[in-house]
Amino acid sequence: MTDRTHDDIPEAHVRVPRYSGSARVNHWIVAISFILLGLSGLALFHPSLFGLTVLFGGGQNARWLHPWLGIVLVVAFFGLFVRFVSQNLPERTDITWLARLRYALSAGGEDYLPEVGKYNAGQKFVFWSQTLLILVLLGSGLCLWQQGQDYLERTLGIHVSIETMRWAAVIHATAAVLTIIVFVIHVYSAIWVRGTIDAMTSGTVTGGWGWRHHRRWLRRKVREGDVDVEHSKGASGS
Amino acid sequence: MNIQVSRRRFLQLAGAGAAATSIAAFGYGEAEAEVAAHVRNFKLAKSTETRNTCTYCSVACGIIMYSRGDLTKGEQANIFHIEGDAEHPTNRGTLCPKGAALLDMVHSKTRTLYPQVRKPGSDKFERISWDEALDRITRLMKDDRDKNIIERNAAGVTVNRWTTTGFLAASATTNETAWETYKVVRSTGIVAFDNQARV
Amino acid sequence: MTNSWTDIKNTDLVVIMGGNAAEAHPCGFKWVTEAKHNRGAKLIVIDPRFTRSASVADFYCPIRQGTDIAYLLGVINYCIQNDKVQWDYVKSYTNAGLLVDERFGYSDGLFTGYDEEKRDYDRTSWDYQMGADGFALIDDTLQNPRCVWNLLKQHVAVYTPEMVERICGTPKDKFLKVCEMIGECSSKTRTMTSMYALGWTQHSKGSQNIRAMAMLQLILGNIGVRGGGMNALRGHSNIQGLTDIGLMSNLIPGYLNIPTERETSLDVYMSTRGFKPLRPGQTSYWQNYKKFFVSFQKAMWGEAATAENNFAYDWLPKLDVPSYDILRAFELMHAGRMNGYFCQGFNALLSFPNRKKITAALSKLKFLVVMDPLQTETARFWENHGDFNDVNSASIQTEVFELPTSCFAEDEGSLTNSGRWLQWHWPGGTPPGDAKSDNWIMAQIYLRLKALYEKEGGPVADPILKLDWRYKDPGDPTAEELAKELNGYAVSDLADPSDPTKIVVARGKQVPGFAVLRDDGSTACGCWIYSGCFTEAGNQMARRSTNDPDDTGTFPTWAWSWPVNRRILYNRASADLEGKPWDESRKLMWWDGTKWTGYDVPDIAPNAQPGEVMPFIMNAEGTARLFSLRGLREGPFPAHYEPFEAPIANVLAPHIRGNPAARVFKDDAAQFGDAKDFPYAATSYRLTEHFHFWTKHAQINASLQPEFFVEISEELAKEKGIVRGGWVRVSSVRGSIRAKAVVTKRIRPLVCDGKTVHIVGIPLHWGFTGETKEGFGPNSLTPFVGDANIETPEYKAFLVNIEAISGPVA
Amino acid sequence: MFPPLPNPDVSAQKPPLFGEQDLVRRSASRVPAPARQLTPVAKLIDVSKCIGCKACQAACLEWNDLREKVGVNRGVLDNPDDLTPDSLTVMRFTEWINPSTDTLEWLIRKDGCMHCAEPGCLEACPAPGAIVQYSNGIVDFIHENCIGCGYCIKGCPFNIPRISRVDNTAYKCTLCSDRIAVGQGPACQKACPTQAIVFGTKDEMKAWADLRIKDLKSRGFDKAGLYDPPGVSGTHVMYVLHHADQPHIYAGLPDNPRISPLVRAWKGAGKYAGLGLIALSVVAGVIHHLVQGPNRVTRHDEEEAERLAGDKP
Repeated sequence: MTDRTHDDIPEAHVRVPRYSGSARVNHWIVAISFILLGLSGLALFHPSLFGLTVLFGGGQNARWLHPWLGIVLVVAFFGLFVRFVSQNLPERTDITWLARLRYALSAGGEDYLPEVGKYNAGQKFVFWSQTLLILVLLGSGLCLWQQGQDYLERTLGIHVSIETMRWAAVIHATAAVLTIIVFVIHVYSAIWVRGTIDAMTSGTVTGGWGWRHHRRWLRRKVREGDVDVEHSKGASGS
Repeated sequence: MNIQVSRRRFLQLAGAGAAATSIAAFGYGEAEAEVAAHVRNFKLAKSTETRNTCTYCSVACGIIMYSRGDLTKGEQANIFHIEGDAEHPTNRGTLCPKGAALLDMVHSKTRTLYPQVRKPGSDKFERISWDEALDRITRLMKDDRDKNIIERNAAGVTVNRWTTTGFLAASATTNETAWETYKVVRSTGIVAFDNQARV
Repeated sequence: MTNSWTDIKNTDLVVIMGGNAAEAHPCGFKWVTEAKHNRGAKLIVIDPRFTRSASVADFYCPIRQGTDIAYLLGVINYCIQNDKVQWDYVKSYTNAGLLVDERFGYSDGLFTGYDEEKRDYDRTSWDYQMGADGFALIDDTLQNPRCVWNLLKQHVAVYTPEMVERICGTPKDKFLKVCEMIGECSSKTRTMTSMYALGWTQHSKGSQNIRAMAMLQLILGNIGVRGGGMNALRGHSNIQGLTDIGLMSNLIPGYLNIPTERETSLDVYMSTRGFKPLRPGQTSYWQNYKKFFVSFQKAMWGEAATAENNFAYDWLPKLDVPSYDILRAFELMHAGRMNGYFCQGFNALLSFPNRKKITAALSKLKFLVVMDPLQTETARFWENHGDFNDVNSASIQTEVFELPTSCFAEDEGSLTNSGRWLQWHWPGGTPPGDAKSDNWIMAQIYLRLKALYEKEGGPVADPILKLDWRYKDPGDPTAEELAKELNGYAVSDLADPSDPTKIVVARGKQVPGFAVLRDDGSTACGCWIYSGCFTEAGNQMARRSTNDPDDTGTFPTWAWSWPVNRRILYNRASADLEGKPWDESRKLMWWDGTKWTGYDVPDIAPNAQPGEVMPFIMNAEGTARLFSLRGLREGPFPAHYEPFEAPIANVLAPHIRGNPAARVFKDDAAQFGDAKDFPYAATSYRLTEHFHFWTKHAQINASLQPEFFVEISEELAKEKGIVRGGWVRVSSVRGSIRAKAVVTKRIRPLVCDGKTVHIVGIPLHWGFTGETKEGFGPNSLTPFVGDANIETPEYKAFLVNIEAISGPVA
Repeated sequence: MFPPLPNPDVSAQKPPLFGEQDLVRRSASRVPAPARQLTPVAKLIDVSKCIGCKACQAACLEWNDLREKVGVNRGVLDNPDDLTPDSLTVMRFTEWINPSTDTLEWLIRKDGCMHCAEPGCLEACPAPGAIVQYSNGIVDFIHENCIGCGYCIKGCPFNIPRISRVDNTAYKCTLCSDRIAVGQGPACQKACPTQAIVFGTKDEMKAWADLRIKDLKSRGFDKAGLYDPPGVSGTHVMYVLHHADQPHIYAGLPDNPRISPLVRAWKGAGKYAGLGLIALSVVAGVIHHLVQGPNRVTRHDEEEAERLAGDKP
């Protein structure tokens, strides 16, 4: 924790590509559909939030749109899943990372954490929990959605009983709450860890960001030559 | 009947109360965007009532037909609801599943609308006018009657029997139609005369 | 109905047998539930199927269809053996004591006088022993072995509970339970009512089914009393009216008869009518026959019917056969001896037995005219509908007219209900398209026919040309004009017979009732029993007063009831010989010392002395008949005969097939099936969701019961590999149909004469027009044979085979 | 006979006898306590008098201007075989062999909305004002406010509401609120030929039921009784059952209906807990940020990165 400067953003001469254009598009499709799902879902979840249906042009539309957004999200998320799953496989270091979660949650605590690859254990948690929760939301959502029920009956021969629907409703709501919490964690992390959002906007991060948060990943990128170095500024600053 | 219920009292209870209260007084407060709770308008209001008898079985339930338009005033009338007549001693306003759906009989998609004829060997009906239909029918009747009526039997007794044309009378026509039909059919000498009583 | 719907609430025991009131007459059945609720009345249902009536019954008793007579004679036997007889009633009000002709007898299932060749009886021995005074002999003590009571006792002795079980398949304990419940109603203070319908009439011995119950009701003293009676639940809204007005080959309005060709003159015709009393002091109301007949002729032909031409007696057709009923008509048609046919709102193709024969018969017509508010199958019998109507249109040369008529909602007039109430109704809607009223159509046909005869002349033109047709608009007589004719009016001033200076009814005025009708041509009356319906006081049928003194259910000022606004027939029998009500709590008519009084119009002269004039004034004896003389063709007592198609032979007389007196046409006899090929006992019926072939045109009803099915027991389903909701083919000698299978616990196999009998139930509401799915009806299967007396086809008992099939072909 | 109500007065369009001002419950929203209490009404269905004629079904379709499609026969007399958005009531037929007498009893029950005093549908409904309860006990759907989510189906302990695929709103029996609002009884009740359905105040109905139960007991139905289930605080559609000890034999009438604990959990504490947790996670983030400040990259980090990149050949 030496020479931390809080006020000025360090000049970065190295930029590391983190997400390709298509990955970013994919992510934002997921993100937007997720938000819309959240808004429309919450509108139906609690009366005090019913006003959110205005955003969709009324309750009927919100009700109608929600499951279709869900389908969009599921498809899009599947794209993300395929892209990122190999980077999200658990590793031994994740255990150490998690064991030192305390440090992970404090600014600059990385110094006490093992070097991580593209994703740290926290991000992997987000990845896997969202994967799981989306699957749960999909399954329970189908049971709650008239067209979904038809689909289950027609293609799989599954008749959704009302008791099943009731369970589905509880499960869907619970999973939704959890997925929103994970979403909050995800978004907050992106905000808290400054420089992260660049990854999903410009597609690159600074070398320093890579060094601090995903050093092993950075090393690999450097090894692979997949970094942009601004030579005019000089390579060494100290 | 051990229970004595004043139905009038019921009527009062079901609806009345603080008469001054109005929907407006409560306003719509927190729910301005939503439609206020309401019951459907009573659809029989300002309709024309006509007493009739159910056309089906011979319990002969009293019915009230509600229409837009009044025949007694020379208007076209379209019946839009039929309900039991509570004053009728037998049915007391009740109706069976047939009677309760009488409206769908009146407005059945398969009602006959125009005189039609199917020519010999044809596979379809053709629309004709009433005059064409009636003239043709009476022509056929007279030709058959003139040819086949038995005026006297072998013993010379006047029998006036027309056996080659038959008439099957209805079961839901009025007594008056029945009587008119009886007169016409009997006057021709038709003997194969029957009605639904047997079936 | 001898009583009315609303009177059923006064009963203690309802027996539904030969009918299914809850399904076919739900709103009338209400009064059964009222009797149960208010009086603790019990309901017994006796039926091959556990019907919706049975679902609310106190006791359900199974029976094999077509064995009702054995069952009922069994109950009568029980009552006689166990002294469950209302003795005062039986002795005073029935012919129990009258002595029967010595020659009369019954053996081997036949009464005396049978002629196998003619399938008919010489009925001369079916008579009373007559005394020198011209009256029938009587033994009031019922000791004489030839008295009706003892002959009856002897006749029913064979119908023991064991025999009933053997014939009917009814377990003995259940039968005895029913006997016990019915037997209780022999008490003067308990009544039973019988509610029946086509479950009794649609048999080759339908009339005798009803007679058997009527006899039981007499033995229990239940005729003429509140909460009692024989209550025929008529099927159609005005079938009672059409019967009353006599729209049948052999009837004249008011149950008078069309002459036969043997009745060569009015005098000959009258010689066999106008019965003299068979017992001293009796009314024998048919003595007035001529008044009614002449008044009818005057209503028909007005001024053209004169004393000189015997009131146009010759203008009536004379019959060469007992009747030209529908079966005979279609037999003639099938034989090519009928050229034209009119169906005024009647779906013959689905209503008459042996549909193949009906189709073939209609195809031989030169012209067919169908007047109907709905598109009937009959009007389209020539139209190919695949399996549902497999005909070759091109080969059918019939010219078919379909004339659109208005329906009930669009016309005015009266309908006569089961309880004989004539109720007026008013039009409330404009008819669709070019639909016209039946009145208009009949008038148009008449006027055009008349014009043709006027123009061209032709044989026997007078009856047509001189028909009394003095309506304001001859092209469209109004209901009121016609109703006034039915009621009758004075052709000339009617003088008081006891004081010729006094005019009772002035010329042209409506008569107050049939009591003033004359046989001299001074009165005209379309239907004497309807006389009083539209008097100078106005249209009595349009009355709407709900006044019901003492809550008896009489409603004397609601509409109008024939005869003379009488609500319960034979009501004088509600009181004992002295005129005191049998049951004070249920009194109806009583003698107040000078006259008959009570809640109803007395069924007897108001001043007829009690103890002298007996209640059954239409009978020459003044009493009801346990022994019906020559009234019915197959015998003065009912006897058990199997249906023409039965799963077992007649146990009592194995050599007799069906009813020995029923008419069978030759070709049809060859089309009877046997149990070895068609082992299952089928029956047909209505369902509560539908009315005949009409409501399949009503969308709501179509959705409530959309598709044709047959009902079988779980046992038969198992035996034949039939699954619930699966397809079956049901066949008889005469045809085959396919249907969905309703497999139910409500039908159980019965054991009859040691043989297991499976029952197949076939409802009747489907065809190939309307909103329901296309389907078949029982008439594709049923035999072409009718009741011996009135030719009602045997729809309720026939034989079929059934098998599972994979589903509709193509 | 329970005295029939007089024929309707059609002379004028009169304002309904009750409305918004009489609400005691309103879905996903609150209502002020009404100024007056209407007399609670009830429909009593006497199963022992029911002949299964389906007049109620026909009258319901006709009055409500609904039409059911023409279906097929499935080997039973029930048709349609279930409630639909158009068929707000159906007869359910059960052929039941009474084990104690070994005789067949054909149990026929008219199914439809029970108008629970504690309506599960209303509890579950997320759309404000889509389901309302008047102080006379009628639970009604206000279609303009319905969003068609189907939560009412999950909330209902009797499996009654159905969603229309035409207008995507939920349908169920309204108890003919439009008729009751002019002093008439429901259409099914008026039609019922045997008065197996009667209608009046809830007190009258209970008294009438007592008479019916007495009659049934006199006929040997010892367990005859009234079905007015306390699990939903009673209903405004009640049954007289000949075997009140086993409601389930009547085509699965719930023995002890109540709003499912799942629905309670979901629509009750659950929704607060859920929102709470979400809020908590947000708050946690804010606090974390306040305490920890942003996690920034340092110049040192950048230099290290540059160094690393520079090391690259």
